[in-house]
Amino acid sequence: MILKLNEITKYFGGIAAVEDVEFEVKEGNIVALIGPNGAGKTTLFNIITGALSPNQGSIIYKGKDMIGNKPFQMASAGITRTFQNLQLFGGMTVLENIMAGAYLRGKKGFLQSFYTLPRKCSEEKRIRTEALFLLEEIGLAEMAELPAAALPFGKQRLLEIVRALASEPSLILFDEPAAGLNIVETETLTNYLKHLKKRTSMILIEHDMETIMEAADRIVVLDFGRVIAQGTPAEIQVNPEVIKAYLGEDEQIA
Amino acid sequence: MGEQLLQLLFSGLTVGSIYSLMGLSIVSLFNITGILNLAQGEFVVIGALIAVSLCSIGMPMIVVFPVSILLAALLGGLIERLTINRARGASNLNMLIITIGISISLRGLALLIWGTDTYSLPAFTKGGPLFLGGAALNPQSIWIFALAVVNFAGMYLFFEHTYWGKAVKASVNNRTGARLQGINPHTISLLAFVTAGGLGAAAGVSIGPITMVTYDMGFMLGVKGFVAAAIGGLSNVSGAVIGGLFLGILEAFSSGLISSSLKDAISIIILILVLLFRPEGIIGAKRERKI
Amino acid sequence: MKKTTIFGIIILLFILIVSLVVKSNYLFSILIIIGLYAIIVQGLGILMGYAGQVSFGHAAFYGLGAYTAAILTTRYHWPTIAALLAAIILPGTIAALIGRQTLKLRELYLALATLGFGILVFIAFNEGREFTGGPSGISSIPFLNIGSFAFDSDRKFFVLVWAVLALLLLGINNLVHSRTGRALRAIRESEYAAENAGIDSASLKLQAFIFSALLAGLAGGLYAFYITFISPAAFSYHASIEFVLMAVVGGLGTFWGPLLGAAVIVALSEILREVVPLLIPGAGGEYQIIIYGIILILLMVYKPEGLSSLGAVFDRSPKRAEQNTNKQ
Amino acid sequence: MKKSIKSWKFIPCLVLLLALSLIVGGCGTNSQTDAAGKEAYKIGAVIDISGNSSSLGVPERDTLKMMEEQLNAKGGINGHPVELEILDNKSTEQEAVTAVKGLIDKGVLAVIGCSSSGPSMAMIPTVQNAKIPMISLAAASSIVEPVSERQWVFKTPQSDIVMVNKIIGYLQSNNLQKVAFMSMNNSYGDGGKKTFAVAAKESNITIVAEEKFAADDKDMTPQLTRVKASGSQAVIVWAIPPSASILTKNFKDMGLTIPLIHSHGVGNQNFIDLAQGAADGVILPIGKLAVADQISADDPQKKVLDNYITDYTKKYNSAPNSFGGYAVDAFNLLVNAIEKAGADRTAIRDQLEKTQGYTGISGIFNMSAQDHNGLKPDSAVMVRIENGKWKLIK
Repeated sequence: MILKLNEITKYFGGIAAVEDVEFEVKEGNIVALIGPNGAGKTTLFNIITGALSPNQGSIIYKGKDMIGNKPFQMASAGITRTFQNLQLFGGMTVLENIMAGAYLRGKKGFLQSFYTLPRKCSEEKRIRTEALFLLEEIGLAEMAELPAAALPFGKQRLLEIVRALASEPSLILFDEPAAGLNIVETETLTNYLKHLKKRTSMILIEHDMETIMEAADRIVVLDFGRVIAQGTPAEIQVNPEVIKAYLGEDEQIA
Repeated sequence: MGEQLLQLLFSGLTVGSIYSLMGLSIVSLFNITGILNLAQGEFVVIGALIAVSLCSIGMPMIVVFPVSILLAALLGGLIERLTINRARGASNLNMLIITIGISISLRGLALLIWGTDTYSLPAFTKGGPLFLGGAALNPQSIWIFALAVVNFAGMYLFFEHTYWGKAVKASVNNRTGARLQGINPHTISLLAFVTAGGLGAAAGVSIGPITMVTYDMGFMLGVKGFVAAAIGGLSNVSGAVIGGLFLGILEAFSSGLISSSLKDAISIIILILVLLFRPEGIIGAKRERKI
Repeated sequence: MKKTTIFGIIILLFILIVSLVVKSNYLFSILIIIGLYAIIVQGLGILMGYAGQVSFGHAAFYGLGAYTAAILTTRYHWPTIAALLAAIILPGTIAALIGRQTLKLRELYLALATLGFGILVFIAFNEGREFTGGPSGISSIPFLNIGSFAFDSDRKFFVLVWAVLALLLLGINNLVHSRTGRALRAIRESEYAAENAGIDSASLKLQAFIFSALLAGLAGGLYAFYITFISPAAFSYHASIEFVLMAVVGGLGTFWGPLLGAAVIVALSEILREVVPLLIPGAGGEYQIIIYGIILILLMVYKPEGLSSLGAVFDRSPKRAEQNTNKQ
Repeated sequence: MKKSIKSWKFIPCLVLLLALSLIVGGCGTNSQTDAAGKEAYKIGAVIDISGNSSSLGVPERDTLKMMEEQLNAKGGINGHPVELEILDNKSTEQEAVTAVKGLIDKGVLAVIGCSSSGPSMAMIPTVQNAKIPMISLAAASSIVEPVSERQWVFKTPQSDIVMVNKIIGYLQSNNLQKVAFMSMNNSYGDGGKKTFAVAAKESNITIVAEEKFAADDKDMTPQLTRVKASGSQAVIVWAIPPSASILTKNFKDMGLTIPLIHSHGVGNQNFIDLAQGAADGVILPIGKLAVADQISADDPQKKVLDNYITDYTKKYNSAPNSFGGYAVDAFNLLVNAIEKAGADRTAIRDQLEKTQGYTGISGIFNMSAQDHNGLKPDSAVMVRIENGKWKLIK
């Protein structure tokens, strides 16, 4: 088990955005977090990555309680994320985005950076090679020198995913990675996520049911900040409460 | 001792009203356009210098006052069209630098037309100082204070109690939304600068009799105005007035009771403390910062 | 051949040729001033262009450097080179002390706070009579010397300042393209995303702030050893604003921006001084100021990304400025 | 790394720097000769035309231009026309240094300037090194002292001590022993304060209150409130307008009745106009220029003063002030020295040092190897302002 949430609760102005949320992520698993808009999914992501601190509860990651850590400390512990509204480093090149994402893979500080020629630096070479490898894997290698902002939207989504991967985290939080992608792109993404299971555990917020059913090992359903169900895709698919609360009467799972 | 304190209070209120006037203009422009105008002090100077010229050709003060306001307002509008309007969508920093450019150019213009001499303006009402409780009070101080109050009341009513005022304030954060409400941000920006020019001149003409007018005094006035505005919370009209008065009184009392050489240091330290610990201003309610 | 090598050769050639060919002390002094300002603006450029933090108080660090060098040599008779070292370290230390709190502020609030800091230090220069000589300043500062070699002519000082500048350019080029440089740019682009990549943005911003203060202190120390007289007037907030202008005019986040900005602003005022009277007979400083202001406005209106973008027609990272303004 | 440095980008940069060097370098080479073929004598001036001290610099520039025209109309120096180049230092030290280096490159024989103390001090190392005579128009005595380190530097305004002694004399003759001293927080006020403190101690005058204000302060009531409470018998103020005028108005408004003594910094009509009547009763030491109409006809300076006033008023339509007077003296001292020495900087310096009995606007100059100012206390007079006019205190 890599991550365990206990009784996570967060209030905004007296209203609970998430309440008593508990679930676990097993190593190498993809856990999908689903629920209607405003169910508290992104808030939960913000809590897990340290951007928000919960009013109560604990985040046990690799056996340690992580409450009170800032996002960069969470990242160095091995938890990274992507964003629903893309947060690429738009003015930097695609390659630089990945290399910046691999920040934790290097050690050189401010002063050392100042007096070392980057091309004489083995660390720099290694990070560059690794970054190029990651880009190649997802088919962005020939765009390495383009500014990230110049990529088409779908590629930007991919780039952000690769950037999160570059630090070699043990847990990645994906916030609606398939939003805005076309059918072909979504399929590529789904396959890629499955492929990533060898390297890392994942939590996935997604509305695209096809992706979820295909990729997720477990599903956690949130509604009004509470976990109303969790289980395997097959279990969730037939859970009456979920169908009632989330999927609605008229929507069918394909 | 009581007389001395009263005297310091009068001095503080006089200077404080001047700072409030500066702070008010800065805050109103900031509220409307989101631009921190570093050239506001120059508007004041140009307005006052126009009045100096008008007075010198024999116009009575009652005519000089509105005419200078009108001319300075026109200048404000012209500047907006020539600079700010052409730089739509520039970043905050770039806008700030454009206003620095405006301030430099206006200072040069003032130097060119009026030279380096210091001028004074006639007081609105004749007669010597009033003595209240043994402390002297210059009648012009009362005028300045009154102008600050009128300005404040006008802005407060506009921003807080009219539909347009609220809409305009909201349009800073949301340009599209503003357009939907039928507000054209470019027109608003023009009007804001016209107002800033006019307010500047009004301030200039009324403070002139006390502060005198030199082509290069604008920047310092502007800086004091910022400090006043920042102490008051930067986007808050009542904050600017209170910030200005607070700053003026603080300066008067610290130079009158502690040391005249530490006066500026004390007010800057207060500024920094406010920025660090109460960025919403000394009176503002705690809330999330947007900027 | 690697670009860095070419760059090194070009700049060395430039220093060599200028120092051999130029005879005019005036030209040297202009180049020295450009060099000193470029050193400050390099640091400010890292802070503003990469870490995305504005400072309207860098004249304070510049002044602290100058006063440290002046006081240690004239009052305590330190060797000049040791005093120069202290002139770098002291502003850096002060930046470290005030930085963490100050850098929590954003944009306009940060601008006001740094402006306030600058004014405070300026007041200290004026009031610390015992040490600083008050408004009358400190005179008879010795020339910088290393052993028996003194930098006592404009030519020697030019070589020194530009050699320092060249090393800095090289170092900053390293920095910008290193792990740290990428992290700094990442913070500017999206602080939140940078944090999620494990970048400690508060600490890096602080380091950039300290770095820029070190460079301003270095320039200040060199200035004191060059002019050999200092008074508070040179370190007022006007100077701070001028430095920000140089950084922005040159182009933020670009390699040549700081040098270009410093050169253009200094050269502009010198050229206007020579040219304006030719265009408008009898014209004095008045026109210079107006023209200077207008050029500044035009530049910001039509070239908001700075002058170095003029040379970057073929640059493969276009739309940088657009990106920045579109970000929320 | 392959696109880290775009070395071609250095080219515009380099071009710009070289263009700059050509522009500024090129300006230094032209040298005019007049019809008679005698080469022009070049003199440089670095003046605070814009910036903080512009109110000093502008009348100085105007005066220098007028002097140059007059001299050349009379045929120059020994038939050589004089070419005076005036540069603006924007009241900054750094610009003063670059400007003076530019002038030296252009081969000037001597330099006049600057208007204020800071920029003057900043120029000193450069002129000392280049061995160029310099005549400063700023008052601080540290500009010419110690002379051993300032062989090439002279100045025309009276040193603070001249004025301070006048004031001390006035205080003593009126039996005023407890005084308050107020000064502007800049090098002018600072210089006055230091000099007065020393002189007052020697004359057993106690300073019971010491107050400062910034040049751009808008209200000095708080400082005056402290002065009022201090029980001083007179107030001495070391400042220039507009702050000096504001202070005077505040003083009057507060109903203070003790003598108000200003420095020569307010020695122009502007001060009186700005104070709008409040200046009446103010006492100050001043050069004779302001009261030229009142000094006796047999005063040796009378004619010089009258001439300058007439010429300046005719050309610029306003009365000259003492700052312009400093420029007159600097220009004339230099012309006299060049007349004797020719185009030789060392000889010019020697001649300047030997100046004896030159009757100028600020007084009669007698320089020596120990004194590069050369003015005695009799170069100033005490005046009282009455009905908006200077009135000589006999």
